[in-house]
Amino acid sequence: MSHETLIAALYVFALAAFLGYQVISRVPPLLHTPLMSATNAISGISLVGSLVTAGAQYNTVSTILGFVAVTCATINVVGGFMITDRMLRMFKRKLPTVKDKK
Amino acid sequence: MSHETLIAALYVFALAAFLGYQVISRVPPLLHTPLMSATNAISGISLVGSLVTAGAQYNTVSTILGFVAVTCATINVVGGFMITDRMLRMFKRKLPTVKDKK
Amino acid sequence: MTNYLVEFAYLIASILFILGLKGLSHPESARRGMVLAEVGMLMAIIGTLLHRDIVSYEWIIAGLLIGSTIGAAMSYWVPMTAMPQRTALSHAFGAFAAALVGISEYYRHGAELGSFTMGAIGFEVMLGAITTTGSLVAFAKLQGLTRGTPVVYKGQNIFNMSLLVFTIGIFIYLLIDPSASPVFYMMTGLAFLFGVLLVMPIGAADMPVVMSLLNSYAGLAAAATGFAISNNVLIIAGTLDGFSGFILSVLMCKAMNRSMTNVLFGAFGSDSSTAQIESGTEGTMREVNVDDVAIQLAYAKQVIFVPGYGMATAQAQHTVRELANVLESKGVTVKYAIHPVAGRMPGHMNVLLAEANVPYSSLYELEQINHEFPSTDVAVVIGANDVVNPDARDNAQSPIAGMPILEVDRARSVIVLKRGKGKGFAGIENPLFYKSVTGMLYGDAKDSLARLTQAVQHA
Amino acid sequence: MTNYLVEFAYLIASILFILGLKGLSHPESARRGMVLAEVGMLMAIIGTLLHRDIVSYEWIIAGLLIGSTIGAAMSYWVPMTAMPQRTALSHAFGAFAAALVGISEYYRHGAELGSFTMGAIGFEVMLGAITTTGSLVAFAKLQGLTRGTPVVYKGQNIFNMSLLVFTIGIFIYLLIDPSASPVFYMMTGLAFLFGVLLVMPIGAADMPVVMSLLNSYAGLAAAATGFAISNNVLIIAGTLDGFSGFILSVLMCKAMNRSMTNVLFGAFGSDSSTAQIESGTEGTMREVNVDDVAIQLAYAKQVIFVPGYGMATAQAQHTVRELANVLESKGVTVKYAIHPVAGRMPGHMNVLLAEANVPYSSLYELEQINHEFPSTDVAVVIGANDVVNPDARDNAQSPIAGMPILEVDRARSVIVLKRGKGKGFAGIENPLFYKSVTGMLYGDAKDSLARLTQAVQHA
Ligand SMILES: NC(=O)c1ccc[n+]([C@@H]2O[C@H](COP(=O)([O-])OP(=O)(O)OC[C@H]3O[C@@H](n4cnc5c(N)ncnc54)[C@H](OP(=O)(O)O)[C@@H]3O)[C@@H](O)[C@H]2O)c1
Ligand SMILES: NC(=O)c1ccc[n+]([C@@H]2O[C@H](COP(=O)([O-])OP(=O)(O)OC[C@H]3O[C@@H](n4cnc5c(N)ncnc54)[C@H](OP(=O)(O)O)[C@@H]3O)[C@@H](O)[C@H]2O)c1
Repeated sequence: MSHETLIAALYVFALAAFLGYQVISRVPPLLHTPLMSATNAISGISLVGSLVTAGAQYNTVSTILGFVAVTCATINVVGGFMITDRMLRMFKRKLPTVKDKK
Repeated sequence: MSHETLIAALYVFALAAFLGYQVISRVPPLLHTPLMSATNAISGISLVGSLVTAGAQYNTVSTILGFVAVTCATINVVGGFMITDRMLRMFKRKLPTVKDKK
Repeated sequence: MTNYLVEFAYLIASILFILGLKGLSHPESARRGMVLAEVGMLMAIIGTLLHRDIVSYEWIIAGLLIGSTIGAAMSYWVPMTAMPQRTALSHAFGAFAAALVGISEYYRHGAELGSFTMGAIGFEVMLGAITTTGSLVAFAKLQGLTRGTPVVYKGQNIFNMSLLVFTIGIFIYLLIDPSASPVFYMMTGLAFLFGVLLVMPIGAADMPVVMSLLNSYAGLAAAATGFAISNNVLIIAGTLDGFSGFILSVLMCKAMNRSMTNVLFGAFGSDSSTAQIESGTEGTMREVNVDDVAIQLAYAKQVIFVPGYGMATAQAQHTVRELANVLESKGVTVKYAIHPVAGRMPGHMNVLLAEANVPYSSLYELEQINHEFPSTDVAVVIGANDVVNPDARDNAQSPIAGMPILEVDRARSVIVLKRGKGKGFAGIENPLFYKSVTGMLYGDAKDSLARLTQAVQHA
Repeated sequence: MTNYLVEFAYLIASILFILGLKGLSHPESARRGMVLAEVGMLMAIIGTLLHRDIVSYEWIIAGLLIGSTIGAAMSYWVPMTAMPQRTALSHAFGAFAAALVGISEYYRHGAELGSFTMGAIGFEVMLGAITTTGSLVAFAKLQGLTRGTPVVYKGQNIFNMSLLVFTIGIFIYLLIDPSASPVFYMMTGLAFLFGVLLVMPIGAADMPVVMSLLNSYAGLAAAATGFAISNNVLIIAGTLDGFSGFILSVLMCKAMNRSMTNVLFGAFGSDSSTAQIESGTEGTMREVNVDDVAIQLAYAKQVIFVPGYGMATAQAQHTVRELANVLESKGVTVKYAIHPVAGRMPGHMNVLLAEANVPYSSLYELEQINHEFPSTDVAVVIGANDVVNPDARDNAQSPIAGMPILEVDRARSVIVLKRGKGKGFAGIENPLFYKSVTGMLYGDAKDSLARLTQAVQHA
């Protein structure tokens, strides 16, 4: 890792940290459970690292570790997004089905 | 500018844009005038570019341009921060001097 | 060219993740936000598949298929009440992936690593390993596979501390001599062990805080991976995650009025912490029966439901909704008061009630509803305990003193639905149950509510 | 090593800028925030001075000294009411600096520039040049050095457009052949010219929007410099600025219910835009005298002051405060209603009243105060006009239809302080003045207020 890339990575980290703070602190308590599963899904981004390890045929050990990592990270991503969506679908402002009886 | 530096600069730009949006949209109308002069002061950051131009003795033209640029940018920075502070000092929640009569 | 394309895909993916999380600031925009985040993930994956190092795709495809199947199955069949466990398990998978990538990076480059990259890989592997086993223990406790109570022994904190210091020492050694591979594997092993030791002494009830922290670690592990392989999308997504988890755990601690240290090292809920001063818990509890309560409810102007952990264990959310429907059809105004730490997960009650089709405009947060109790005819406490404990407000000696509560005791009448004399998560007595305004309706929350619904219909 | 130190200083500076702007989210934390931003700027400057290219310091020191003196003098002596002009002038300086740095970079590297760097420098120089002359014109208009009215002629927009297209064409040519230096200087000259042409057709009253946009350009010019010399702190600070200016101008347009295009190309306030439909402006205006108003005020329960541009031109903020003091000492509740675009700059009224020691807890925004007018005895309009024009609400044909207003006409009594029959910035009649509830108190706002204060004291 070169000098410049390191510095740039630190900038990206610092800015992302601020942004994370700003964005997350605006999520209302109502949506904290979906938030947990959504960030859980996003943390499956380590899939990106796993894919290269699994497909690059550096050596057998790497390939096996990579394969397991891809499987695990995919569980995380797919499961996380699906359950988040399942939860969010349940949040409704008003129900059209419930008649306003008197 | 190398490939990596460019990419990194784009990331920094994108993140800063988001952050700018988030941060600025939380400034109340009460403070919009100080906000204008504060960002005005911060935009004097081009001073950083000017300093190198003025002091590097690349050639006479650069030095002169650099000198003028340093002067202009400094006016911007110093003036901007001073006036912002002058304004902000005026904003008071409650005045101790005003007696609560009645 | 491909390289530019890939980098561009990563940049867009990062932006989409941010937009996705921004969407969660409102329930109206939340689903759209998640679609953006999903597209972002897809772009990151597709971009990566174009990476020039990748030469064979069979293992990748196999992994993707198996993972998707398991992930989809898990999210499809898990009941809403088991969300805490599912999240813990999912953390374990994500963190394990990060740890494995780190190990394989070390395996490949070993001695050639510079100290900076070694540092990044070290962080990645350690955070990944701790999170993996920590989350598994959390899962086991929440699922009831092991005892939920804290496992404590004398000198535990000192032992853990020494182990931590030792591990950090090893890590520093590695930074100086990255080629010492046995040391690396020892460090990895210790980190896996440390995850177990860290979570064992924490009670099941404190798991939500722990899980949020583990979420945070999983995110930071991903960010460290990003530093190790110079990939910005990993850094951004990981950092966003890291902060999200951290903020949630801080919010939870605040809502419980406890410090993070106390949660992590206090072994709250273990037998040693029961010495305490209670007030107003002499006297008798007044038991009421279903028919009396039904009459009260049917003729009330406004009823506020206060759900707690008991509603989750009884899976009573649908029955609550039915009772509310019947009451509303009789012209009663029904509101729901949601305490920020009711249940066992931030937002727990909100999801359950949303599942039962309660519109979120009827859910009120603590600050919005507390002033309404004095003008409320009946407050119905459904399996909540600590979050309505007036001692938190009145008794400075109480272990939960200072925790904000839902002030149901200010209502004209309070009905508490619980099975018996069971204590809440904090393990303390609740003087609310002894107040004259309070009536106790014993039984499983779901049963009681079903019987109430019946009775109100005929009242 | 120095290099790392410098980069580190830049990183910290960037963080401090962000924290500084975050501080502005509340008046309590605003000053602390600005101190952080100042420290950030200092770190960035000191860090830069360590740059290995810098060999002689005399020109730098001279520039810093001269600049500081002028800057300090400007900010010390300029009255609060001249803030818009000062800001315009300051933009011109900052943008000129960016343009000069760009020109010098081109002068040095010329032909060796790659197209990406050429692009960054081009943006920098163009944005810098446009902002410089644009801001100078804005300054001249606001300071009254030239006529404030829009300078328009037939075919103006088409001419400007063609010029813009031509300039962009040149720019693209430069990207392909960066060595064509005459073309570069021509582009620079055209950009300086374009700044003038862009702002000339815009009326003085629309200057705030233009200035915010120019602020935005100045920021983007700095960001482009950052791309050109690969410096992240420039990119971050510039981008923050760019967004801030953009957001403010959008907010202003929203509060005036006009589109950005209309502001920039509509030549609002020129003679051609006076054709309009007015309603309720027949009938007579009722003139009132100081003593009557004084009695009304002295015996009121609640009085709301509605300041506008006239208060700024009359420099009447201190007198307003004195009147309020006297009223408060008589037990009258005094509030101030601040419209988002009252005056000629976002937050204009807030700064002026703050200068007069009005605590900000007495200043109310539109949404907070509008429902209070019906229960208010007297609303005193001090040199405001458009922001209280009921046509915006009632008459869909009005040029300002749909702009949110302060609904003073709902108060029990309205007193309007103005000098005569002068129109507001929008140049339209105001039916408020003809309503039976309204009394007109003619004269310079400061005079009238001083006389009112006297009279109330003796009432
Ligand atoms: N939400 C979070 O994020 C979070 C995080 C960390 C900690 N916590 C802690 O968790 C606690 C949550 O408070 P809470 O008031 O929701 O719950 P609680 O204080 O844990 O009380 C739950 C009550 O429900 C009753 N119950 C259990 N099963 C039931 C059933 N099937 N039917 C009816 N009643 C049943 C229990 O009494 P019986 O046994 O007599 O029935 C118990 O008193 C707080 O102390 C909070 O600090 C929450
Ligand atoms: N604030 C911003 O950011 C911003 C930005 C862009 C545009 N604008 C526009 O500016 C306008 C602001 O509205 P406004 O109601 O504040 O002001 P206005 O509509 O411009 O009206 C000002 C009034 O003050 C009176 N006046 C002038 N000098 C006076 C003095 N010395 N003593 C007493 N009265 C005096 C004038 O009448 P006489 O001549 O009869 O005295 C005039 O009617 C809006 O139309 C808004 O859209 C504001």
